[in-house]
Amino acid sequence: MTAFFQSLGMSYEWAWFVATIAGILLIALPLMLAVAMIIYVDRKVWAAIALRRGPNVVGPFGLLQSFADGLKVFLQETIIPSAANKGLFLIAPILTFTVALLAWAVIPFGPEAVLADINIGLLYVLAISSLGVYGVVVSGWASNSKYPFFSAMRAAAQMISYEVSIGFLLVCVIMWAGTNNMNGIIEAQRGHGLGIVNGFFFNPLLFPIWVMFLISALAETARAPFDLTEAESELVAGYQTEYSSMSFALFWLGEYANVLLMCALNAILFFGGWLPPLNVDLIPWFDIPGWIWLFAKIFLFFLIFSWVKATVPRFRYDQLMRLGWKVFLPLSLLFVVLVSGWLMITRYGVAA
Amino acid sequence: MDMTSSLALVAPEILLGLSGLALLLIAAWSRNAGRLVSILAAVALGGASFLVAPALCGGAMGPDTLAFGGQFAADAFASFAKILIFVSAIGCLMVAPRFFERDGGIRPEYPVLMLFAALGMAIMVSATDFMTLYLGLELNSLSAYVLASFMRSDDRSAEAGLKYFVLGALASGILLYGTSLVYGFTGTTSFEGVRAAMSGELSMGLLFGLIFVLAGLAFKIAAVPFHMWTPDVYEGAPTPVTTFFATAPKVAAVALTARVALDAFGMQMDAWRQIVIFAALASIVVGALGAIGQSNLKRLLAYSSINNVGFILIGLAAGTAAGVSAMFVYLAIYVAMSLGSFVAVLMLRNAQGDQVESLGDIAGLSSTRPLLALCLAMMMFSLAGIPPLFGFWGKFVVFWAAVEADLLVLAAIGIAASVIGAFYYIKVVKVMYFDEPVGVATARSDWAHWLILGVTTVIVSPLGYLLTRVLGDLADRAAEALLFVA
Amino acid sequence: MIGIEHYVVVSAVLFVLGVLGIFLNRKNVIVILMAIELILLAVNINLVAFSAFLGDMTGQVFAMFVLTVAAAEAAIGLAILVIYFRGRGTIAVDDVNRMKG
Amino acid sequence: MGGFPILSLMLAVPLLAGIACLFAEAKAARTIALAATLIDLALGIALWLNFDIGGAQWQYTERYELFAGFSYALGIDGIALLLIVLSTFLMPICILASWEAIQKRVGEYMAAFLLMELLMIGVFAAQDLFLFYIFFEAGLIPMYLIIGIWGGQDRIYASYKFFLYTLLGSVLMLIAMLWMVNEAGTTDIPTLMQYDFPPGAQTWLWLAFFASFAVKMPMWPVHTWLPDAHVQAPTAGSVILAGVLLKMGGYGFIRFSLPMFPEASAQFVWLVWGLSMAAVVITSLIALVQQDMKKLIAYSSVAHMAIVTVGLFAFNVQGLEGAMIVMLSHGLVSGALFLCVGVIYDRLHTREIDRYGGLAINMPKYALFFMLFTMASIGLPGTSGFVGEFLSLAGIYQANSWVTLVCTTGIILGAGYMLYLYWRIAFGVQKNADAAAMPDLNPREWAMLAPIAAAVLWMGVYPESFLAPMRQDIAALDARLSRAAPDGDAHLAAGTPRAEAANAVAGEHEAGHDATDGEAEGAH
Amino acid sequence: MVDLSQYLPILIFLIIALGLSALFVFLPMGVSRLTGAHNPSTEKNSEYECGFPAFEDSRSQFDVRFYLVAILFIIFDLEVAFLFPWSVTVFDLGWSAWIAMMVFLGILTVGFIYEWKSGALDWE
Repeated sequence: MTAFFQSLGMSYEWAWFVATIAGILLIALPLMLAVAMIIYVDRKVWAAIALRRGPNVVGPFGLLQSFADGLKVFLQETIIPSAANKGLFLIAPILTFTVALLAWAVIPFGPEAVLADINIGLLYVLAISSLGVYGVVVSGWASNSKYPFFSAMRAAAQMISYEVSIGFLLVCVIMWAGTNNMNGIIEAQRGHGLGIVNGFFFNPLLFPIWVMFLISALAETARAPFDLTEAESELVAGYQTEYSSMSFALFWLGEYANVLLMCALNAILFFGGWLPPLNVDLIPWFDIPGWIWLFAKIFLFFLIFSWVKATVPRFRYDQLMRLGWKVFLPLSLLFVVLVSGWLMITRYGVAA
Repeated sequence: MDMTSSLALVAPEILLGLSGLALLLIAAWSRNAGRLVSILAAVALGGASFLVAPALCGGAMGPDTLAFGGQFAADAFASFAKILIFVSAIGCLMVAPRFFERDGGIRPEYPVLMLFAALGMAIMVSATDFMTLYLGLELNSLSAYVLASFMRSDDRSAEAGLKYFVLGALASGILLYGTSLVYGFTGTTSFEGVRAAMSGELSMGLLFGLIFVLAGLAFKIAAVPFHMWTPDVYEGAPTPVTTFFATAPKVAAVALTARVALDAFGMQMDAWRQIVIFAALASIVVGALGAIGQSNLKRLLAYSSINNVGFILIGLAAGTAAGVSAMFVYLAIYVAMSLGSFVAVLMLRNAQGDQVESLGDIAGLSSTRPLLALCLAMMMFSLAGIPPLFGFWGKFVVFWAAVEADLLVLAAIGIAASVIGAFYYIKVVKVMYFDEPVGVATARSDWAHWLILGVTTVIVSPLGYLLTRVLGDLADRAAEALLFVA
Repeated sequence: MIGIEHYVVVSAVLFVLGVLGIFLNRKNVIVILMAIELILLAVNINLVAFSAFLGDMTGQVFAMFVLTVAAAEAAIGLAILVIYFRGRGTIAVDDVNRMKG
Repeated sequence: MGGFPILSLMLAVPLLAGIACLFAEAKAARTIALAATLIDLALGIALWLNFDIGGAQWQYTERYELFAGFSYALGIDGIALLLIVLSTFLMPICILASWEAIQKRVGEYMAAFLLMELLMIGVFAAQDLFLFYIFFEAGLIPMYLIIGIWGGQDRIYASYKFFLYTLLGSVLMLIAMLWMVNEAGTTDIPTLMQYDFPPGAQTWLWLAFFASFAVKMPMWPVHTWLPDAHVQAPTAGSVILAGVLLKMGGYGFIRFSLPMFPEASAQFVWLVWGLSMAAVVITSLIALVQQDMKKLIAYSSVAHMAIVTVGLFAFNVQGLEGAMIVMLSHGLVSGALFLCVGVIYDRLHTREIDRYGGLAINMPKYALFFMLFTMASIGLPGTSGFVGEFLSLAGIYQANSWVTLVCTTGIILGAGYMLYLYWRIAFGVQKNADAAAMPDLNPREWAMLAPIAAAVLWMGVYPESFLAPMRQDIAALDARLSRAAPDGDAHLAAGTPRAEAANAVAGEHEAGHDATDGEAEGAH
Repeated sequence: MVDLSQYLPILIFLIIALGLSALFVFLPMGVSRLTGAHNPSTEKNSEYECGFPAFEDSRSQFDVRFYLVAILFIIFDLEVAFLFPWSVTVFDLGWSAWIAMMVFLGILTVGFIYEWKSGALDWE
């Protein structure tokens, strides 16, 4: 893109700058759009499984429902509870949303289509997504109300619990790929399965890891069946209880952006990212742009997320914790040992 | 140096680490295996001492003792300190079960934490690299923080733990900051490299680094002006833990300080000597003055330990082999004295079996429990440095070393200040012997307590002088090993 | 251009802030824990900056160790604080005064 | 000399007996203690009898190298011999004195006393500098306990004062010792006695030793612990304190300050003289107004000790011999006086002089003994006191007549307060019925007082038996001192104390000549 | 020094994202004032309760187990931090590096087992 702007007669620095801004907007704005649409999809899937019709009034098939909702909250009054810490109260949604956007900076949409092709991309994603806890905790604290507070505590505990096993799982992937760079990880999956399948999921050692990652991703984003942070029957609306207007919407935007991010990570880490599913040029699908493959995979995973949300009953908190600490953690630790041991034998050789 | 020989050199540490882990598992499975785990931990510590002993007796020194590319030295110096540490840890393990009896028995975590603390200290005294130093220090400190707040139901214990933690962490931070400066201005963290880089003029940054490192270490050994945590922590922590704090970590921190000062900073002795001298004198005076008004025995002994650290530092200030050797002799005697006096405090229980630790409670102890009073009195006189008790010998060698190193004034002030110290030591004796009996501390004591008190009393008694030759020999070897590079 | 001295200054400022945070703070023990973390971060900045400046990896390795230990320290600090709070019902700094003398 | 380690045996006997006493019942403890002290006395006498007068300077030497240049070295010369004999002589008497007076914790009491004996003998017999220090310093512990546990009303204050005063003094000495050993490279006392320390260093070394010995002695103005300690200590404690412990200071001067630092000693002669003169006059005056018997005797001790110091610092044979005899005599006499106080204290439990009176009526034998000791204290010819004081004053007269004048005043005052004391107690009317009803001496008290009386008279009548063993040693000391001895003024017209002349250390030969001249003329 | 130019876009992204989020928060506040939707009242501004005024401070004590989780997280997350650099370099360093990490993990596992057995992982 830099070259394009340079051809318009800009100096390299300016061209780079404009190209970067453009790239950022090209990520951020469609992302928001995607979030809006994905909320719609969510509701539709949910309704379909419940044998309902879902949103169907605003626009054709109710497609504009999310935008109508958006406009509504935009025009609402922003209520700041008098007991709240005003500054923190307003910072919390900003933090949540910023962090949710920021993780996308290293997601590759194609071989070259990545905003910041840093060599520790996965680590960056992990770091940024960890920051998401702050938005939640700050909102819960700043509201100075019981339900948000408890919800925030729960959310924080839940997120960090699963982050541990996610970390271990990612280490396995990184070892197999031999790099932290997102594009490197994708490239490593090319023809991984018998030279045919593009994706780590085909690997018998990595498949269980993918399963765990998927479940952890659900927990990490507090999606059902792990949505204890906003269990209506117990905590009203969770940490967002006191929020209204766009501040409220930002949490939703951020949350869905995170869901999408997790879907994208699933796609990138285990299903070959922007690579086509098979490494065989049966039909000329290598000509299809990478981002289409990626989006398709993301969408697929989102459908899975939606499906799970609609069908699986909510866990109890102790079950959630037990799953995280007593099942996933030891298992993922075990897999680190297995994967690294296997790789040492195959790559480095037994002969020390 | 290949891996195998490195591993052989750290065999005692490996033994401690493995047994610590194994005992942790036992602790996990059996909540009331406290006694068993204690015994096993003591055995492990004994085994580690046994493994360490050859290096000391053989006077190991030089490059052959360096493990892991010069990050760890298993020389005679370290061995001497380690043996002291392990032995005092064993002592503190032996006295604990009885103490915790009233809280439903000793929890098995206690010996495990002791093991890890001992392991940390072993690493500390062997460290020849700031990284190793830091790791050992922290392993020890972290275990110690937990030990200090080990009595969960006791407010004072929790408060002691909190205070110890906050100030200990601050000390680590200061030490670390100094280390980072030293690293930045010398480009290395190994003592050898730092020593080589420090041979010239001292740059400002390096001076700051040196001061910060010493300040952090001063915290750990509770030298004035970084002593303020000591009385509270000693008072609040459970008495066996206090016993531990007063003995093993002190040895480790002093040995570490000696190594850092004489090895890493050995080329800049002029720069740190004044600091050490100041700390020594201030510790002696503050320790002595602070103890005078105390009515809690543990607190009093805490100030006494500050006071003693001052004397030990005089040996360091001498900066000679004799000084280091004297330091070690003093440390060994000090360990015996503190072990003995704290165990004596541990043995003070009232009829209900509760610990008593205030000065008023031991009034007239000499008529209610004459033998205990006699032992404690000997400890006190020994701490005061009155001949013919063995404590005198420690002070004596330290001052002798100082005089030999032309630090006559320092020695003079130090000795004169020791008289202030004598005041509160004999106060304890006075309370026990001259005051009317109140008969509070009447409960019988455990055999383990008697054993340790008996052994330490014999060491402290004039019979201890029989040890001087062997003690002096070993300390000389240790000092030689330390100054081998110098 | 930002040179090594800038990093050192920043780290020094953080360090001083941390130390002051410990000694001047009269409110909450948690703040002290944070101040301690601040000190360790200052150290890490120093180590990493020096490491990059010297082209020597030791500093970064050291920084990793410092991070680990800092975490362990924070964990233990929190645990002790919890015990303390259970017993006393407060974590105000001024209330940490059961022992005097 | 080798042979039988009699000195070690003398140390071992009280040690073993002391340990035995700790575990023994009251009655058994008394017996054990008495037996042990008697054995030691027998050994002490054997020591004296076998002492080869005019033989080697150091006899009965034992030496075992221990560690770090440290050795267990024992050995005595005539000076030490006499002091050891004095100690062993007083010990059984002390035990007897405590026979009934001490009722609580007898075992520990006896153990403490036996430990004291061990340490006293050790101090006098040690030939290693640090061994000496250990014995010297260790004496604090049993004495602290004796005063603190078995003492009177204010025993705690007194014991603290005693402990800290003496400790402070002796730690300063320790520093000096460390320096000396470092400089001379040996801890052997006989060697050190011949070692010439640089005069500059001698100054502060001397001061450091002085700090210790002056407190122990005690010299004015650091004597204030003594009256307190005496008053509060039990009778036997007082006896030991006055009889032996004070002598340690004097012994220290003879053994260390004078031979090791002759130049510094000469330099500070004015200080010692000044303090001694002050002590003699002031404490004598204080003694005059005392209402407490023990305090009175305690102050008299200070005055007597001042005579010792002037004698020592007269730098001639008469002075040194006199000082030694005064020490021995005072050891006996003041001990005996304290015993006399103890005898009536046991009966009436008060030391207030006014409560007594006319004891000569109901306790004639007691009064007789008391009078003998009073006279000895005053220095009546025929008693030990006379010999010592006469020699000391004769010695100091060669050095400085003004000092002699002042010190003689002290003797007159001494006569005043002692006679006044005796008058108030033994003569006059019997004011109090209970005092009048007190029985006379019992056999135990006889056994205590009679030997001392005999010794006092013996020393007074035939001092040669005491002078002979130490003559050679005194001569050696005098020879060593001669190079630094200040000019005597006895034959000069100008009588002002020549402080400035004394300060300026003269060349060795000149000084030596002067001293010899002075002596020669004095003999005329 | 390390080449940080690849991180510059991230910085710019951060600024834009912050600006965007802030806009979303503050713009409606302004708009609501213009449209008249801004109409606070005491009732509206009180925190959410079930129809009662709050009995106690909402930031009162909460379960200590949350602390426990936080503490455990710190420990294990740091372990992961060690694993990341190790995971890409272990194949260059060979078996000793692998064994070293296994020792580390082993120690950690012992700690983990201890936590498990002592009930630190039980939420009930």
